[in-house]
Amino acid sequence: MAKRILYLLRQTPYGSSHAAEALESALVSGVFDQTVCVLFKDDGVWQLVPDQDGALIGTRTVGKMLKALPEYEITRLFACERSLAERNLSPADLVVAVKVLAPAEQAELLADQDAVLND
Amino acid sequence: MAKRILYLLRQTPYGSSHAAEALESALVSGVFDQTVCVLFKDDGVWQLVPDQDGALIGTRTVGKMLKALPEYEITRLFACERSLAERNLSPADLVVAVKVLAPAEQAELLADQDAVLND
Amino acid sequence: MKLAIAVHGPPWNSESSASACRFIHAALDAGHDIVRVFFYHDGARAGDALAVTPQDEASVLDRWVRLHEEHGIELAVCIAAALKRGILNEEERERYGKAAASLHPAFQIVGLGQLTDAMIEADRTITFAA
Amino acid sequence: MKLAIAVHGPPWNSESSASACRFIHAALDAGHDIVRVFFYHDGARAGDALAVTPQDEASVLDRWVRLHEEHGIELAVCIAAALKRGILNEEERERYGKAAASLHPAFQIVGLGQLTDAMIEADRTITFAA
Amino acid sequence: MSTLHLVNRPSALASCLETARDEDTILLLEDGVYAAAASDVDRPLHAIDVDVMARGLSRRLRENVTLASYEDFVRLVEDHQPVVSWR
Amino acid sequence: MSTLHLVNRPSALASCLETARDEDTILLLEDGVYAAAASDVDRPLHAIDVDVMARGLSRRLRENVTLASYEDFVRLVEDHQPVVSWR
Repeated sequence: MAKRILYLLRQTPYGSSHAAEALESALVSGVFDQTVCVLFKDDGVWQLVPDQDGALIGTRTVGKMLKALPEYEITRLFACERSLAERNLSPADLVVAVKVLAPAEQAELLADQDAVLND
Repeated sequence: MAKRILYLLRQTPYGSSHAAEALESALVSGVFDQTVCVLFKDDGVWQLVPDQDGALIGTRTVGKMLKALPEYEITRLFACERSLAERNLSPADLVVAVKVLAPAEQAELLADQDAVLND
Repeated sequence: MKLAIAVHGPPWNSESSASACRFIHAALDAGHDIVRVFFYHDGARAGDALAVTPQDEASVLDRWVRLHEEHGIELAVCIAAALKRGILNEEERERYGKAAASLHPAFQIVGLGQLTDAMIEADRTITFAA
Repeated sequence: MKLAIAVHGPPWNSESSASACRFIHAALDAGHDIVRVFFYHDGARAGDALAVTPQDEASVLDRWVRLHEEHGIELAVCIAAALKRGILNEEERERYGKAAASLHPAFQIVGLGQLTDAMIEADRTITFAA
Repeated sequence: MSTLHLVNRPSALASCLETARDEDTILLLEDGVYAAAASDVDRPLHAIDVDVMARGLSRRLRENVTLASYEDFVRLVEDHQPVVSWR
Repeated sequence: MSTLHLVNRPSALASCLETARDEDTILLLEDGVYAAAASDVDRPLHAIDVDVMARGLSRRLRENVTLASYEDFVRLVEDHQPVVSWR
């Protein structure tokens, strides 16, 4: 029976390698046919900004990695309403489609999981 | 002619090794007879709390290291008024005597330095 | 309970390794089983045999090694995180033509799937963040 | 101007090494001199010869080595910060009875006084924080 | 079962509080215990004893904070699912 | 000479702003550039160009932000003393 695993991504994409490494773990969990979803919250929503280009600073482009999620059957992507608003990010203008959740809805989403991993 | 060097300490004492390692650098600068002063600001003021005991978590006691500063002729110790107040820390109840500075005074202190190092 | 443990912080510059050790001892005392300890991100550095612990500090490496030797706890370091951070076993040393290997024998280098696998098998997954 | 550079962040998990390299290139182009690059805290890991850079990422180690070889830039790693993080030259390897040395030859292990010394000699000190 | 939230930095507490249901439990560990001495939070908080004592915070804890040993930590893990880490 | 403040994380900007005199200069680099797209600060800020572009923030900068190359960074160091890093 597939486990419900949520990746809680709260780190900026380029300040450290945590964001990219957590995404790799999410992709692997997808390959293992688990019920995987991702919640972008706080600085993690910066990962969703379009037009990223990691090559300019010698690293991978995290935005591109996000586009691989659907190929690994990871289609349940969520973003924190408050975090997006604070950063003037509009849900319509992100690299991948996300369902915007208010914090209370996020609490219920977390409670449904068997395991939660963070970056 | 001795250089004016200020150590700007803003990190908690036990979350990482940065606080202890920056203090070691300050002590060495004192040995080199430079005009050294230290400004504790933001989470760095937690280094000034009495009754610390690093052994309980397998590390050095940063509070004790601070007591060594005067022995290395580092006696100009400052702390940020706002940072202390935010954390309910009273200047009278700290491991070492510090001169409390408002942010504007801190700006002048910084401007007087030849070099500023941080933890 | 079967517990999966993830360690994300490096041994000298965060407390996640030390906290994870304390938790594991308490969990074993309470009769629980550890499926695997998975070291990811900077946590991979926990397996560094070359680190020298200052005398006035407790060696986290020793604690991990004792947990492995006395309780058979599996200490799994993620290969992607390890290579980037200079944590190599003999096999990877050869593959990348490096001068030396740095992994302590109590640890093993594994693929990322071992984390997911541990989460599948365990009743709880606890992450000691960086 | 004579510049003293301090690098506090590790090469793979923060940008301080990459930023410091960019700054040094621009400073050399503008005719300035680098007194010394001092690697402290996790910055000490910049001297790790064992780190394997993923193909889709630029190797910061190569950039440091080129700066040293082409411009004679002194790459000084603080001994206290290095030992704790598994960065050893042959001498320290022997002293602590470790199986291997990990320091890249373009780097040298020095005492903390070399940072103060660099600050004394330089007109400016710039820290690339963790 | 309710969720167990682990917080290991004071700066992570706000985001955790925003996402913790009333029936969830919050445990402060490592640097997270500084939040037990600084922020005025109107819900109960647990804080790891050795982390509090090592930092000299024993006499500085807010009333809504109760000390927890690692044995307590294990029991909390038994009674909650999932365990979420905030940093 | 006025002080040059380097900020490499958005969370460090507030403390830097509190301590920067009007004549000082603030340069955002690495993750610090996120503050150039999020916070509304009423003083001029400089932000390193490659860090802004790598993060896809070129069209999101506040009006009071000017892009700086590493050559500009070196010139700022020539004209300021000391250089203070905030993280």
